[in-house]
Amino acid sequence: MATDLQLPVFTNNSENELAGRWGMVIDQDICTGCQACVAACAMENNIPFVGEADAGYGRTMHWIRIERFWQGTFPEVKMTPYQPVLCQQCHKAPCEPVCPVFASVHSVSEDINLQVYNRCVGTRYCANNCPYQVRVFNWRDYTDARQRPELVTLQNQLNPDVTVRRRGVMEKCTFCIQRIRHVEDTAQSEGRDVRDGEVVPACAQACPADAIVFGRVDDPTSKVSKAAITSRGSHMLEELGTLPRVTYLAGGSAQ
Amino acid sequence: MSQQISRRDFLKLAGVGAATTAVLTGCGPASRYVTRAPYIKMPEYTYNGLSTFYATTCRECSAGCGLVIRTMQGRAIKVEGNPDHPVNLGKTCARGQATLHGLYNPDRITDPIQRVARGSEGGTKMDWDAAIGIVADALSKNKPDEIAFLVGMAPDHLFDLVADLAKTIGAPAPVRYGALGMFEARTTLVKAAEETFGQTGLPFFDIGGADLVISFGANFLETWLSPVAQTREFSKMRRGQKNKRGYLVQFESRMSQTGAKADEWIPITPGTEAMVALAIGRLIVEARGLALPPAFANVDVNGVVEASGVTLDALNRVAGLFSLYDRPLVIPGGGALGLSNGLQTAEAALALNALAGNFGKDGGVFISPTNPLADQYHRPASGREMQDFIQRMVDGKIKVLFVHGVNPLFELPKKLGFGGATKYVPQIISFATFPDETAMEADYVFPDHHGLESWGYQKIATGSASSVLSGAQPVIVPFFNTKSTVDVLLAAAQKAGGALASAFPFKDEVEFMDSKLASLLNVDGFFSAPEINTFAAYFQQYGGWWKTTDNRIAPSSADVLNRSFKADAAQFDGQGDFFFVPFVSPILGEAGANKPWLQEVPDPTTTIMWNTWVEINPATADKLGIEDNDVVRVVSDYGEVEVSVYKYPAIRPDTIAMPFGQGHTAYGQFAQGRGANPADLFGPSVNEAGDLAFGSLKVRIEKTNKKRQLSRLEGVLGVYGFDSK
Amino acid sequence: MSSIAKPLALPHAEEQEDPREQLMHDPRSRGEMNDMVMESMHSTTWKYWTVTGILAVIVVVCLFYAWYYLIMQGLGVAGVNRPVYWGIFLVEVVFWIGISHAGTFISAILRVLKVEGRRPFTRAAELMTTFGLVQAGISVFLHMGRVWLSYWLIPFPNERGLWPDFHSPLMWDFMAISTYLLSSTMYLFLPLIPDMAMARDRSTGWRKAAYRILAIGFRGTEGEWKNLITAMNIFAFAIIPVMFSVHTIVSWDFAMASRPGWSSSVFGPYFVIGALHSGMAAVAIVLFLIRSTMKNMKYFLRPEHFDLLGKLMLMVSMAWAYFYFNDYIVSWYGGDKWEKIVQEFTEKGPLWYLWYAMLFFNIVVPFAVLWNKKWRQTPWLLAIVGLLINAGMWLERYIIIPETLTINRMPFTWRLYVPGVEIVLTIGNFAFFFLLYMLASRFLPLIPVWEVQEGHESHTLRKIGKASIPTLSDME
Amino acid sequence: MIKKFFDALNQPLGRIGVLITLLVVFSAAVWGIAQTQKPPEQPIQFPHNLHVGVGIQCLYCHSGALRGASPGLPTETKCWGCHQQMAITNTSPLLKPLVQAVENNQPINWIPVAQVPDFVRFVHRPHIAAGLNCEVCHGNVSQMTVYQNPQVLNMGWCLACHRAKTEDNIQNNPGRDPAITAALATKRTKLTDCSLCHY
Amino acid sequence: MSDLTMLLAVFEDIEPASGGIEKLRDLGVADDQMNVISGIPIKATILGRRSALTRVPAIAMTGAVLGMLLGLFLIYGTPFLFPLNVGGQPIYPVPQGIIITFEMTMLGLMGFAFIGMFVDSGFPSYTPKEYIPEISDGKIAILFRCPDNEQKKFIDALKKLGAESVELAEARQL
Repeated sequence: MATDLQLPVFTNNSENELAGRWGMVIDQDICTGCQACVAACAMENNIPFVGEADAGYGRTMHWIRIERFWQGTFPEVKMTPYQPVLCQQCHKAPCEPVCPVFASVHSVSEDINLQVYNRCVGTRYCANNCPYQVRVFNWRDYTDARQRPELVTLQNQLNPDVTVRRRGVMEKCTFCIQRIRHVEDTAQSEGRDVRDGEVVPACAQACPADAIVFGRVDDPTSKVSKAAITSRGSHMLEELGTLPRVTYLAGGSAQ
Repeated sequence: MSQQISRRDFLKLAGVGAATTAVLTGCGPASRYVTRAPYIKMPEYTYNGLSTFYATTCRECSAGCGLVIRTMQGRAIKVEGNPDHPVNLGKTCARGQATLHGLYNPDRITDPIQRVARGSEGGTKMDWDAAIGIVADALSKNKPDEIAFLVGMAPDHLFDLVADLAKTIGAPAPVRYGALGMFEARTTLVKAAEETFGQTGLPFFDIGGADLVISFGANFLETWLSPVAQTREFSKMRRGQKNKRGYLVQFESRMSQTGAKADEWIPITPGTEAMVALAIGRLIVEARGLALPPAFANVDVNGVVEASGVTLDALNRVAGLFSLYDRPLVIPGGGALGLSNGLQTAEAALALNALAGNFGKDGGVFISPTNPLADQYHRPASGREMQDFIQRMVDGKIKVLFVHGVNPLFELPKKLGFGGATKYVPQIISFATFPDETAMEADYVFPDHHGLESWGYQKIATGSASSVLSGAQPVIVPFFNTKSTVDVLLAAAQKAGGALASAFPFKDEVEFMDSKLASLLNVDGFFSAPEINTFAAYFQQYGGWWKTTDNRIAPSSADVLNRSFKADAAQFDGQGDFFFVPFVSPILGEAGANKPWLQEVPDPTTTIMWNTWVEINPATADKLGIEDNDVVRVVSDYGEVEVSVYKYPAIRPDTIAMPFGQGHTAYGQFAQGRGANPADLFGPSVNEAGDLAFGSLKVRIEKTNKKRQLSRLEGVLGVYGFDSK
Repeated sequence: MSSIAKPLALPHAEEQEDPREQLMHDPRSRGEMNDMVMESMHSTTWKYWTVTGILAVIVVVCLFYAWYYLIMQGLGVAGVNRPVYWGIFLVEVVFWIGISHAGTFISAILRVLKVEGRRPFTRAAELMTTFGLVQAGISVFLHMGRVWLSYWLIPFPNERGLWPDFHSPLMWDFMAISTYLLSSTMYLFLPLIPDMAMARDRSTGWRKAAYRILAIGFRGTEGEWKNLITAMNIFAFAIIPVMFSVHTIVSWDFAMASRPGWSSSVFGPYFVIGALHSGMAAVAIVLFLIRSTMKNMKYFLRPEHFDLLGKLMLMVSMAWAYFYFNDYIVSWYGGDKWEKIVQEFTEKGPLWYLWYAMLFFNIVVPFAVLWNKKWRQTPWLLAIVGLLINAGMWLERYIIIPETLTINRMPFTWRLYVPGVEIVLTIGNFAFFFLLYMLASRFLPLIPVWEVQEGHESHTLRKIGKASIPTLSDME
Repeated sequence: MIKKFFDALNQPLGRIGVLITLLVVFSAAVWGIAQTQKPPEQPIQFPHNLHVGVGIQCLYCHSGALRGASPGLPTETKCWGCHQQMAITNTSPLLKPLVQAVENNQPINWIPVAQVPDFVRFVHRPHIAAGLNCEVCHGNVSQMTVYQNPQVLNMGWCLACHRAKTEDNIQNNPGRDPAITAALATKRTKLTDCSLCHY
Repeated sequence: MSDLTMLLAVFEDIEPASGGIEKLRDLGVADDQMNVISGIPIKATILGRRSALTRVPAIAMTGAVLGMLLGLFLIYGTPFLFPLNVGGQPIYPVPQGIIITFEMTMLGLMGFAFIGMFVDSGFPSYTPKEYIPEISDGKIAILFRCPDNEQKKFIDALKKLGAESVELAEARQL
């Protein structure tokens, strides 16, 4: 019975999975900046609204934001293509190792970047270290109905599959992991693999232009893998070597 | 972790709440104190942890997108698009997503109330029997022609009922109105179609089939007609074609969200769209070396260049695009139509389409499919019709006014005088769900359910190639003590008795709907059923009924080019220095201001949240000595508003722009007292089609020396440089 | 005609220096010194109590109440935002840890190097170390979003099976600062034991009871001295690398982040020098305050000590300038796009004046003043220079943290930081530091009398030729 | 004054006083923690032992466990299905709340006891699919009247099981088959992944 | 052997004290029967005594080793107990290991040096001891044992050498 005392052997084989599992392709050429993803994300993930003053002070809680810049001056002015920026789910995420309590960890099984809300102590180092600035912090008790009576009825809308965060907790896009888990569970109960296109995050689901494609990047036949293989594709701040899982297809007249 | 009293008391004693439990249990409660109040009476089938999905129709605008609402334990959790629905194919816009914040809005009217005095907060709560009695009295005790119905663009089953009701008692037909309809200038489009092809109906622009789209002010990606469908079609146009990338050219004076997506954004003097369109037509014809058709004969290209501010090169380039691309499409719309010469613009654009020969072809112009219930297209009332309506009020010809689904006090320009006219109406009954401005001015408010608590159907005006009747059903039991307006009217009809009672023998709303749906039995659609119960079940299950064929009508292009088109200079009211471009906030729309998450969704072009701004070209602002966030007074001949400045790089220096959607004086805590309403500046002038010429204004700007910070998502330092604050 | 000498100076120009101006050559008996120190501890005026009372009120309101408010409301009441996730709280952390370095530097490095001038003010400097670290610790906790869970940083077996993540620089920081706080407190205590015994022997009442406990039964036997001195020597040598490691690790909190303006390999030594810069300056301020407000201190703290401090400050200031230039020119010349933007922002952005103020306070002021021996020996002047240097160093940390954080690789998010409740809490922090110091000054002998006496024993004047030359004999 | 206090502490009585104070504080803390762990008062003192005793399956009332995350708590309709046929329903005072609920069409506000915190997603289905019986986690309900948690539902407890089930030992892999070892490793990666429960 | 008495000789200065020690040794007091109590540390050689043995360095080194082991456990042991991947970094990192091990070693070293000082000196102890408060005023006291009957001889000899007082040492509450 000596084997009973054998400690389980844990190996870190993430290095072998560079392709990743889940990925996203965002086509900036057809993204119309309509913000449907922003609203859908907020509704799906119980993201609180922060009010005018805080919103204007850089405390919005959006997990996805749409960036745009200007080029030139009138009349030759041009808006750069809308760029939805969300957590890039880096394979080598700079946000992860800096957390002192493992609140920001890598999910080896899904190869995405996790934020474990209840473990977070609020040092905000991860947010500092995120080159994409996609982490948002609960600056106040935005979800506490005792402090915000207007929430009493609004909270009926909360998604029971997603934790409601309170003050002092960092959060970020999860690739709608609750949907991934749900689909995986359904597939498992039906004894089959997850089908391509079965997992749809809220943003991709809402996107009227279908600019967001989501799926398995380790499957070369998936829609997302095919979409990513184009000369228009690039990763944001690729030079940092973070191996992001979101591919942007350039906007404008680039082929 | 339970709801136990002793534990809660203990925590109170401990006095440090969350911290203590965290330490005691060793796990930090991220949310333990968010109480999800139990939904009191759950049907047996909702008691497990599984979600239930209901198909229904979005009511945030009249486009009628199909939704599937995820509910869990009797609460609506998430809005998802209905993938089968021909209008949106499973997609939604931000407003659709936020409809849940309307459903669970803390400011909803919870009970039928009788106002103590118009404009006062609150009122006496009533029970529904008394409320129905009042409606019945109003219907039966007034002379039929003194009863007026003012209803919104959705839902259509209510409109059908009200129309039938009015017909039965002999009252004037109900008036439909919505600010979106006004900004879309639907009447103008319909009129232009009628005049150009001689066919009535709303033109349909097949963006998805085109490979070149030239838009004259049409903000088709934002709020115009059926934005979700058009965005989908745009995406198809841009990237959906093999080996070809669709090209979009936008003529407008202020870069809209649609303009931002354009490959070429060409700033143009407001009011010169018609002549530019005709000039392009002429250049195309000349380039092709054809005989000049009468349509383009009257235009003087050099004059156009001078008036419009568009260079001849640019005109030639755009004209050249017509031969580069196979399926060009020209869309007139939005702000370009809301000018005194709007009808001319629409017609000139249609003439260009005729020149491109795309009528009834893929990527061309159609007439939208007629709706499955096969009655005529109920467009919103034009500005002129609303003026007539208000005149009737002022003349005392209306003794009782029923208002549903529209907020005329906010959505109609102040200058039209609806606010002043209400005092000539002895009885106003509002069916508003939210305490909007009109509901505040009503004598009675008999709140209707929220759209997600209601039955109903919506006839899809445009956006789908096939004819669609979109179905709505309640996804949760009503959250408050509200009652469906259809039910109220039906019950009132019964109570009123007589002809009214016998004309509407329906037990409830569903029975009434079934009577309407009965005409679809055995009609060829994507489903059919021999009897109404099965049909209605499918109807609710799939979220509507639609045909599987292309029901768009090809307009005849026969004589279009042989007609002569005018392109007059637009008339502008006022002596100000600036053209004024009002546009509907793409996020808030006409009625989104009370939804906190919509308030916090940034505007696509300026990234501003929670407020109203005025866009001024930076060069102009510098000349005037105006900085970002300075409050300026925008003054027209008809009114003035105070609003913060946003230095917007993509607007003509002689133009300023303001979004519509905020500036509520009521409408709940999230909307009230926030921002300004550009409609306060509008005058009464209308275009040839009768639509309000809301853009025909010249305004001036006065400094106020006040500052009010605008909340922006963008970091000003990074987007506009270190000098900006 | 050639001269055989340069013109001669005025007579007695060099003789004016009386050796008795030096503490070590102005010995008094141990008993006398003991009485002086005891008297300084015992004398409290109404002014003292007023200041202490005001400080206590400030601490209660600005630190404890404001902290309670911060915890209940969340960090939204502070000025932090995206992208400036770290604000003044961390400025405070770095600042106070910097302050704390002076004590160790003076008592450990100067002890190891046998710099005799250190003797009278090692205690005062060590107290600064401990109290500074207390403030730094408080600031860390202020900074945390969920401070009530901060115990999760402590590695202990728990039912979750989770340990802290030692990959994180914050964890290194936690380990290093705890090590430093513990060891510097012990190092404060060790040389205090004989003085506690001294105080025990000359007090009554509650003081006697307290001193008796703190003196842990020390008599001064050979074995006790041997153990004490051995332990102190071990500490003196061991705490130096710990001290360097602490501030280096603090700098790594920034340097490890792949952020423009932070990711710099010179940050470690640069921060250590910066810490000494502010620490020395703070010692000057504290010594000035002690000397001018407490009884009998003019005997122990003399211009020569300020002179020594002044020299150290000048040296450290030059070293700081060297390291800053090092950091600056590498990013200036290197040409990384983002680094350049950060530099442009600090120099020409909306807060350009902070950068110039920093350079002026940290380099120009000490250079201008501290070259002059007369000025160095003027305590109030040195205190003012110290104050300016501290302001400069505080600004330096402000520029490194909230200002640099404004700039990142996503220009869409660039946003300025406007402090909120941090200002109140900073006031509370400073007040708490001074309150602790005020209380300690009446409870702990601020002068290590036995060390001074030890110095007296080893110093003599030796007549060489015509002059009496101060001479030091190594008795240790 | 302060000295007196210290002196008093040195007396035997003083030391006993200190001891008593510490004891009181400590037991108050223990009592407080115990209060948080007490099972709540249910609207109906539902005797699990009786119902299990007559052979009703857990999944009859908590059927959600088979399909989804939450097993659910039965509504009064389900109770009524059987109870309306029983004479005791109208006579027993214990069943009065049920009768009232049915008559007034009011729900029974059960208070869930076996609950994990909000930040933990626990899904019953895979656990049942993995062949775990209800009593493995919920204890022998046939011995309980009102349900009580047999153990503290904390992370270590969950994790211990997840690890044990995927441990590569003789029980799990009797033939020491490398393929099974690899499968267990993959499964373990998933079962010890933070994202399994926390999102 | 007759009973031994404990005497305390107090000197003003180091010189006479060292003379006193020499005298005592001459009078037959063994080195381990005397102790010098002083207000400042005085090198053993100055007093002509052998240096006291100290175990502090040994204890400190033990602490350093223990600290290092703790550090190694923290950095390499805890991830073994629950391996978690962060940012693609190794589960058992070397550079971080150096930092943690260093800090823990130093903590162990200093902590044990501190504790060792206590242990080796028998601190804290609050029992009465032979002591006079003048010692902290800079006086040097020699505590020694002498045969009961020769007390007088010792007192006189030391007084002659300049002792301020030579008295029976009496244990008193410090």
